[in-house]
Amino acid sequence: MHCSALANARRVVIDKRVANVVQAVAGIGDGATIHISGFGEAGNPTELIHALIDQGARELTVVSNNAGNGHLGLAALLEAGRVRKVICSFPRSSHAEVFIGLYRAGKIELELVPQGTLAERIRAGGAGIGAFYTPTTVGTPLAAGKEVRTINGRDYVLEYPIRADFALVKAELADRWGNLVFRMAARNFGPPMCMAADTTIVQVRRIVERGEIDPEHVVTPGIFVDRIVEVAKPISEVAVLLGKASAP
Amino acid sequence: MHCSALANARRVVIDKRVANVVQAVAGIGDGATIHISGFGEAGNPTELIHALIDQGARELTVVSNNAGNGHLGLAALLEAGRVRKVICSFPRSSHAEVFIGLYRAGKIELELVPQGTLAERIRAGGAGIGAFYTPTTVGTPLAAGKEVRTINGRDYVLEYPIRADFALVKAELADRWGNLVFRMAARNFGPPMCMAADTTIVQVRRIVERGEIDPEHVVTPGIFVDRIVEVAKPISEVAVLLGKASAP
Amino acid sequence: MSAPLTRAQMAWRVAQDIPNGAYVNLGIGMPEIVANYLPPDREVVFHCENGVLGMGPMPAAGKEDYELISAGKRPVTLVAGGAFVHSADSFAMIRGGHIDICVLGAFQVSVKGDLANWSTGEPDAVPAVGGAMDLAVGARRVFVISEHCTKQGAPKIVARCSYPLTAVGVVSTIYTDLAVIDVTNGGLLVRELIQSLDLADLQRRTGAPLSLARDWRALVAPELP
Amino acid sequence: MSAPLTRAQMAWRVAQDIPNGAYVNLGIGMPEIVANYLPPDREVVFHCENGVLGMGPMPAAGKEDYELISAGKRPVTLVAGGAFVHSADSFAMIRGGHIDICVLGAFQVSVKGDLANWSTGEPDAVPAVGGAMDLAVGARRVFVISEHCTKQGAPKIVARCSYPLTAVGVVSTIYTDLAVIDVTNGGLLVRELIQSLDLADLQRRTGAPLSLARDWRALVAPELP
Repeated sequence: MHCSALANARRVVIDKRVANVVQAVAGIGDGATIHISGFGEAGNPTELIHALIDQGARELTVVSNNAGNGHLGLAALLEAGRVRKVICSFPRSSHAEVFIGLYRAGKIELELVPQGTLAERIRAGGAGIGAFYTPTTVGTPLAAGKEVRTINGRDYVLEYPIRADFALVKAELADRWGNLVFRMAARNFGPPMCMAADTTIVQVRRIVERGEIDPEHVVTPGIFVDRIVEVAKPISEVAVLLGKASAP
Repeated sequence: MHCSALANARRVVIDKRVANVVQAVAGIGDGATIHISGFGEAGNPTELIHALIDQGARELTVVSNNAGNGHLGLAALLEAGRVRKVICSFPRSSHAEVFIGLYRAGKIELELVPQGTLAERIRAGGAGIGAFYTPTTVGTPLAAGKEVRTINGRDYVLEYPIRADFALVKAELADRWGNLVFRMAARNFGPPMCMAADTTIVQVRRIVERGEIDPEHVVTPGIFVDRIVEVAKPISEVAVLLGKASAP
Repeated sequence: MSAPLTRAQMAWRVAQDIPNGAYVNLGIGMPEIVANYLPPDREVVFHCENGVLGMGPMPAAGKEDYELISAGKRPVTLVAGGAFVHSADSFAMIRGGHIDICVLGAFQVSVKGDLANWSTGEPDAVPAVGGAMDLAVGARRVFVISEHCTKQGAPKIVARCSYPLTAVGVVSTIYTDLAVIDVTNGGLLVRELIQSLDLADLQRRTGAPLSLARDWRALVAPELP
Repeated sequence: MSAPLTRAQMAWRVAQDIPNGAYVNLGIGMPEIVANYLPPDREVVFHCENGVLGMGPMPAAGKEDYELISAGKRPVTLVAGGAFVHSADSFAMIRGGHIDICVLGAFQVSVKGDLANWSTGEPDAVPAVGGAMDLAVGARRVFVISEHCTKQGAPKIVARCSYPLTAVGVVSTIYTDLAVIDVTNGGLLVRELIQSLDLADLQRRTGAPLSLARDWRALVAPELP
């Protein structure tokens, strides 16, 4: 705030493309908090996660709706022992055996957050909201220890924002300014997560020319995006789970 | 909550079209709180407002970013003496003489809300948030009497949602389910206001067939919309102000 | 007919109470099949909390797209007039009271409408809640669809839930294989009952006091595959 | 050259400090003309709080569209790569710290970076704040552009603002017709000064203590129409 030296501005030139997933995940340090988009098998940035496994960062805190499927993507990151804590709403999916094993062995910490509260806490982190009151969890074990306030006769629980050092997100198209569109239900946590990280890294099926995405159709404007990388044919986790494709 | 009588469900058939602006504003009662979209001259539902003037409701509370321009739309509603209170961020526009006259004469109440807090309070009203903490207004006269809380070393002011009985909104296209797209900067307060009213009434330039709006491009889904009316050639307030068109 | 309803018949019965024009969220499991029994003249919009508004039927075999899935993570389709939104907006719909009806399964429902459906509280269970708590507090009406008793014969409708709560005082109506019961300020009101039981029979299978609605009817459902 | 800067020159000076790639919001009035003086090799994205990201230059005469306006309600254009968002999302950008630089006018700036720019507090004034308070607290850096003194010659840079505050401790740098001054934890630091004044001259026109940066430079600007 109190410095006019402008050389270290976050964005030097507005070309957010990087050449490959290795460059995309550069700089993620041990102990980082990372948003990972996706719901079930839709919207998971699997190639970015595998690049992160190769990159080697440890002691991560991962914020994601689920806790991985099979042995790919987030499940593989967990299996590699890189994650200290998971903040999620539903870690007990049908193919969540990696997380479940680690959890039962006491090798991973879990913060369970209702899905809507998770989405809103992430949005709050991106929107500069200091905290908010939600009716969700009132009277349940998940409100234990939290401030409850009665507003207009209804009880609400106080919840705080969740920001991350990095967001790993999958989208459909991007231009070099980082404008994004998503595809169907793969949109899910991508847009709020893009808003709520110091560095937002997005893999997209295709990078298009600036101006090709209609300004009325942009879902996540480039202001929320730092790095984009093209992964033309991302792996389908479900195809691997169903035995229709093999893991990378 | 405790009744299985289903006859009085809010939406009986999903055809939200009404024939004209008179039907669109039916049922707005004295004392109602009304969201009115628009910023400057972009996005004002001028034809709906004039129908409301003809309809006759009084003692209204109006929530809108500005407080009317010239003698049209919201300014005309104010001039007709129908509005008890305005909740807005910038009532002192270059053509706001009607509001300014009423305010100086002590004939209208003003709640001044910073524009971002106004948008967020409306969104909170639509999203079921009980209250939220914002850094805006800390240390200023607009925080007077409000709760301040320090969160992670930063001060925030507690703000409450703003819901309305009715929202009057202008959009570009709608289908019969009420899905909306907007046009350029006329989008502004429309989407959050659609979410935050018991009855949301939208005028659009054109009603299209269901399915014509790409599901990826819908800005406000029909779930937030109750009535739509086609106004093919809405008046341009600025054209009237500039003397290029005449008032209705 | 007098036997307890099958799961398909329970889903059918719930479907009859979904009015034209409703925005409806169907929970994972038995609630999902409610969509199959919607009367064909009804226009209802199904919401999935992962951001699908206007969920349509399952795709034809071979046409599955795993980027178009339900909250239960099954491939679905989108109807004309549907829309995709992100998770924060999807839960704004839920928490903001825009979903008219949510149909949820239950481990227990209390006489006050408390719902327990996310955890049996076993110490070694991996906790998982998903969107259940948001749906339970946010939907205008919460319909519970559930067998009347557990497999062991214990009542699921109880004076006070022993399992961890999902939400407090939210359930509107309980649809079981034996009865349709409204949760009212005056207690549990039986609106429909299968013909082979009387109220005393139902009361013996229920952990909280029941009363019979003055206009109660027989709970009947068509034969369904 | 040694005269005080013209308004165009002040805007030019601010423009030089906007780095490539910045997301920038220009307040209403003098800040708006900063865009005219951006070096042509810079790619900067201008944000308007009414939901325009990627504001371009004014349209050609006759091409105005009053649904594409700036926060100052003037017709503008959109550059390739721009986007439209609604007001809640637009202020999420602002409040969430996504705007790198906001340029605002000022009635007063205090030695601690407090800003007063929305109200003179006169009893009969119609209060209006718009987006100023959100921008002042939300932007990563707040640049103030303002004449050094009022028309009556009173200092606008003061020990403590007497006008109602817009925000507390937010101003990074003050660009006046006489100097460029950083607001630092150690006080007001003069980084540039027009050649016809020395620090003592500037101090006489300023209501709070100034110190001169070790690497201070002459404030010079090209002749501009």
